[in-house]
Amino acid sequence: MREITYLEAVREAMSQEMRINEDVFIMGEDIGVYGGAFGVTRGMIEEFGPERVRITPISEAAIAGASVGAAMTGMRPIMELQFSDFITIAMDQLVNQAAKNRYMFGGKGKVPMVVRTPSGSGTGAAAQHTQSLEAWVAHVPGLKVVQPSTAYDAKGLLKAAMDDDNPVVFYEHKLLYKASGEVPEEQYSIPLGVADVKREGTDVTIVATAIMVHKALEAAAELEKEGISVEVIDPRTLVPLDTETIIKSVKKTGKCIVVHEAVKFGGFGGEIASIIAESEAFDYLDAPIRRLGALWIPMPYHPEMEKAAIPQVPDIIQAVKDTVAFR
Amino acid sequence: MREITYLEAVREAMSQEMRINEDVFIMGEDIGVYGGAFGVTRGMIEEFGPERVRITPISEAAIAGASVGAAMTGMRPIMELQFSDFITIAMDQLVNQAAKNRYMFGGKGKVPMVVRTPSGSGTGAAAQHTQSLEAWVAHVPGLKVVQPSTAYDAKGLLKAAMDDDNPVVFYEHKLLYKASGEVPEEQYSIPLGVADVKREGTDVTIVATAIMVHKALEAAAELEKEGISVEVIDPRTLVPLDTETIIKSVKKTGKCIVVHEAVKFGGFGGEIASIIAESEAFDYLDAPIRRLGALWIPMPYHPEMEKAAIPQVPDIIQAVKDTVAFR
Amino acid sequence: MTVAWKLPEMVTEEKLIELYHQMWVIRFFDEKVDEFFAKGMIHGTTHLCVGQEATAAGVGALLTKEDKITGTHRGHGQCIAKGAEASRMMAELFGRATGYCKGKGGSMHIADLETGNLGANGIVGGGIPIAVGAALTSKMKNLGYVTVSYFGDGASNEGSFHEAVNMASIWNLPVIFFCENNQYGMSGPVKEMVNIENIADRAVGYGIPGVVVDGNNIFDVMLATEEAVNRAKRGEGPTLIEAKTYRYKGHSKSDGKKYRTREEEMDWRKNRDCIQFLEKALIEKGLITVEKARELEADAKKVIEDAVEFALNSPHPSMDTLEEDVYA
Amino acid sequence: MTVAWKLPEMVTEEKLIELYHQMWVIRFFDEKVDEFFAKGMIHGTTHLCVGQEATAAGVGALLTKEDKITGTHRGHGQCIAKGAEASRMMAELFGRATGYCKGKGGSMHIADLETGNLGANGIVGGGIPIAVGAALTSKMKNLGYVTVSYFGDGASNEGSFHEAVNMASIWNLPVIFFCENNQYGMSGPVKEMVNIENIADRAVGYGIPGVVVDGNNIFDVMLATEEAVNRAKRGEGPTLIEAKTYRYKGHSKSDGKKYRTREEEMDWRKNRDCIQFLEKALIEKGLITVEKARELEADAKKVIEDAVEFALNSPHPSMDTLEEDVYA
Ligand SMILES: Cc1ncc(C[n+]2csc(CCOP(=O)(O)OP(=O)(O)O)c2C)c(N)n1
Ligand SMILES: Cc1ncc(C[n+]2csc(CCOP(=O)(O)OP(=O)(O)O)c2C)c(N)n1
Ligand SMILES: [Mg+2]
Ligand SMILES: [Mg+2]
Repeated sequence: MREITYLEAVREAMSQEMRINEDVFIMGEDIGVYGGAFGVTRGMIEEFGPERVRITPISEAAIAGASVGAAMTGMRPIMELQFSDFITIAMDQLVNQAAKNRYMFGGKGKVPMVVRTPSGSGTGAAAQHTQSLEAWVAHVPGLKVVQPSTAYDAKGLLKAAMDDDNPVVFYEHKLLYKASGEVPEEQYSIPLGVADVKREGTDVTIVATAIMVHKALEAAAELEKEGISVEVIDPRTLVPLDTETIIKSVKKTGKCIVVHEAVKFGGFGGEIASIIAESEAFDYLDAPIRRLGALWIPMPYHPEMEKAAIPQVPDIIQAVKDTVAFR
Repeated sequence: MREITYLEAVREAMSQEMRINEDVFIMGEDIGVYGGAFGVTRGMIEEFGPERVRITPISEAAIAGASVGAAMTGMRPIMELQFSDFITIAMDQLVNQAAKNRYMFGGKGKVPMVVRTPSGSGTGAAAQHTQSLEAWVAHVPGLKVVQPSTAYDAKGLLKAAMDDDNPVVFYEHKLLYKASGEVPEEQYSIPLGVADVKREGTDVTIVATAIMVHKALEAAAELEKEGISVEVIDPRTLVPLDTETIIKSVKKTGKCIVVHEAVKFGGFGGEIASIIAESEAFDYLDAPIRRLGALWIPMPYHPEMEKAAIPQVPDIIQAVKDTVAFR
Repeated sequence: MTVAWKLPEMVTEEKLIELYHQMWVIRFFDEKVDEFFAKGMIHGTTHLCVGQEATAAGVGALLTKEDKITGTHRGHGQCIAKGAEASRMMAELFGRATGYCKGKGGSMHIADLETGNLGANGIVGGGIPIAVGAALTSKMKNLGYVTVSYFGDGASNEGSFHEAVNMASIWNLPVIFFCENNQYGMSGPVKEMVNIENIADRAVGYGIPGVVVDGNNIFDVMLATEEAVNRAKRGEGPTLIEAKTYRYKGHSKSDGKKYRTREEEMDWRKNRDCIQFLEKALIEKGLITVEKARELEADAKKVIEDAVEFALNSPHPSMDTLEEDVYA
Repeated sequence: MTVAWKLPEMVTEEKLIELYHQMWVIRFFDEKVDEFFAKGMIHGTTHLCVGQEATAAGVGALLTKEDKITGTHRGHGQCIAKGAEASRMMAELFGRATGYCKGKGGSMHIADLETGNLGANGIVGGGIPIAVGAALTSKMKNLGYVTVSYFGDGASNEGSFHEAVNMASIWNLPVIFFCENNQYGMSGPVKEMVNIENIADRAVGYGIPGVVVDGNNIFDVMLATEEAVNRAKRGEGPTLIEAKTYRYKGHSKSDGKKYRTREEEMDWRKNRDCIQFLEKALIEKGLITVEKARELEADAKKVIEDAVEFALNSPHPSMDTLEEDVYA
């Protein structure tokens, strides 16, 4: 199969959908000839024109709010939030409006919109441009939350997100944009709420999200050499969360490590770990569930510090070894 | 000792501090003759005048941002955010500015500000006025987060928050405003980061926050009749979190329940439960740690539904019984 | 107050009499709510528009069912004027299954998508960008409808107002930003919360027309709205209308109204009441008699009594529905 | 461009020559950064103000050390003009321990509280409310300083701008909202992102003066700033100044500049360059000779070379400091 990048997969998912569905359009800052801050929409304004690839003022609250209003009245907007850190400005529209509308109105109306937004560190962009704040939105009933880790998943999950009749926050990891993989040319959909076992194993389960999936896989490859068999699960969507697949794996391995790039304290890892520990997997647990996440600091600019702020492959390897060695 | 309400305790803490510290002032919507949406600041403008009890336009981003700027330049602002749900509008200033300033600047400057804000349901104010979003801010390095459950704690913790040189988000629970308790007349400070054992017990630990502390205590009283001894721990501050006290208790009881009013999924309870399970208390755990929190719904208006959306005393009792009966 | 006695094309004299009736319906609705609230029969919170009926009625008169509105927390009048039934609104306030939100939303969230009401809003300024989105749909799909976004004087200080109006302006969207300036944002006097004479002056910053009208004069409201609707439908973009009005009641429950004088309130109540104004105009013009006016008033009262009866006789929602309606 | 040759009281002819030198320092600083960035020696991202030097220098000339600024992502010039040392700035960009942020902040977060620089900002519009707060301190403590908030044309569409300016206006705060309108917000042409001729026109919505100046004419910038500073210090409140200017470079790294024409860029570079403009004025006035101009230019270059040397010779921060500085 042909290989394309994660970035191209995202673009292709949008473009293919826009070709067949007039209601889908995209709006955001600099998504026209500039192609968006990361080039995701490059070429789209040329194909779809400025009405459907709509450059906005620097007004995140209005972009989100206009998406809500457009979605409520029959369009299916995709909004590109230039950096996921700027969700701080769009938060009211996403949380108090998009997420709650339908319920508050007693089940009337729907808000089919996708918020596409790049997150994560590794670019040297410092504290205001590198956050992983998915835990916030994953705590809000009414929203769905997607975090693809591969080009294949990105395309299929974005299709599902665009098809969904609810507001979906779709996190793209900046460092994954250039990662390539096999991606079918035709449209396909990966249902929201279905985790993917990225690698099967028997000794330890690692639940990892976004870029940490790749680090976990690297760690697993290393650990295999030492005879430790690691299963790597990528939830792919935090809301809905495929707890079944995760719990099943932990019941099998009896050991679990949760890894995300977001700050560990208060991060979504706590939810995953707690769900496992609350489940029937509790009885199978041979060691505490360890969580790996970023340190309790804003993201530093210095490249070495930036790396040290978040879990790296050796940290994962160490955590697995500690867990395996437990008791 | 004299009894005053939680609301009066908050007001007294502010007023006493404002009498001795010229740098402290309060700003927010309707905090003047109106006394604030819940009457917390009633009488303060009369005592301190409109310069120091500063009525703002309905501009949450600017209120927060002006607080940041004032704090950076030598004042010690208290901002009253009329409902904690509106933090959605102030989020950028709190998270991307107040919390990160000092670190981004390499340890220069400080942002001594307090965000006082009422949270919680039970007032019939529906989905946009009843949230408990403390998990968001507790995930942000640079912020501190306080959730007092009693009048005594409210006064002492607010004093500590006002004395702190960092941005502190101080959650007041609406339904606790009228709760009274013994409160010393003089100023006193309760250090941030010290949990309080609200009731000692030996069979199960309940870690509960804000209004859930009271429900947990009620449940404990009930359970005592059935011979179950419950220890109730109120962390009082989520950041910093007194993990030591919590872990010590769970090591003693071997069983733990975490209760908060916030939506269970993605809530701060996951952090507490995970920290316990990651700690040396793991070996002492005789049953899975159960978390109780709100359902995965926006808060409904209907009074019965509103009650059913969050944990109530019988839910806590049931959870304790299930936990005690485990295996 | 003077009566121009010029009516928009869309508004016949008959329709005007209906509007008079509607204003009474709105007033009685909110007075009833006030009463039940005081009695503890309605819970939560509520914001009454008593005294402001001419803005909602005047705007509503110019809108068709296809047109949309986004409302405010003080939205009962806006809903009724857009075609909502008082009975289902009242049922909502009583938290009944027959309410517009099946008891899940309450006063601040009444929505009626079928009549183009995209929802009241508990967030000050929250509906303004949403209206821009609704207008965007109209433009992109060529649907020809306009969207009116109601908001208060206080809301005009929210960033959402600024961002939304600018966006609508550069995209020439068919939307009307309708500011109900009732002199106060909760307790904040507009005179102290902005440093300008008129909220409408803000239009300058967006390159759109800004119009000030007497919000208690329904003719003024209608004529300004008509012009804005026509402008929007011609594809010329948004208009900012500011209607000066006054709320008779407190901001919401338990408001001592210390931030204003009793004299000021009485002046508006006695000398500038919007219903009295229209009534006088109708009678002077010979469209109705005093008796007819009383009849219409009585009928409106009856509408609300029926609404109350409907509400009180409606079932509470089943607790089984608690976790429904989160996702589509 | 015409030279008024009127100088603010605070600015002597000597100072003007210093400003000319400073503008070169700013330009060389950013050109050096551009170079190192292209070579991969500086990482992260950076936003250069090449072409816009007169705004920072012109504003900075009117400020004392006690006065404060809040800057933008395009803030190197703003920092230098407020008194920051190029060496410690360069060190910051190289992530060194001697940098203004000890390597933790980088280009977008340079702050120097000692010289009144409350920090550049990576959030568009993020510094505007902060400036209001700093101005509030000045007023409440009677400190007499003014605060300047720099922001871009693009930033003027953020809600934070609106909320902050309104607040400053009603409280009569000593703050200057200084808009560097360089025609684009990233790729968004200001002409398409607002529907008005001048960002300064927005002042009408807040009841404060709005002034448009030629941002490449340092005299204009200084005179407008002087008036605004005086107004602020007299307690008369904020001013909105819009300086029309242009950035020669792309928005940040890897910008194909497809959103504008090469001709437009060349026109600004050739015919409206702010340094050339001042140079010509100084020479015409006989304050410096051409040779002196070259000398000053060369000296500025040297300042930057020294800064680079300082930076490159500076140690990296110890990894032990990683978790420091979160809390005071
Ligand atoms: C974002 C936000 N801030 C504050 C509030 C609390 N609040 C509700 S209504 C109101 C006053 C609104 O004033 P205005 O916009 O003039 O409308 P009015 O109530 O006068 O109709 C306030 C402060 C809110 N609901 N939302
Ligand atoms: C809130 C926010 N939105 C978007 C961005 C991304 N961004 C950085 S600079 C910029 C353009 C800013 O334009 P303007 O205010 O005119 O300043 P200029 O870059 O032209 O100096 C954008 C969109 C950001 N940093 N913050
Ligand atoms: Mg008002
Ligand atoms: Mg610009």
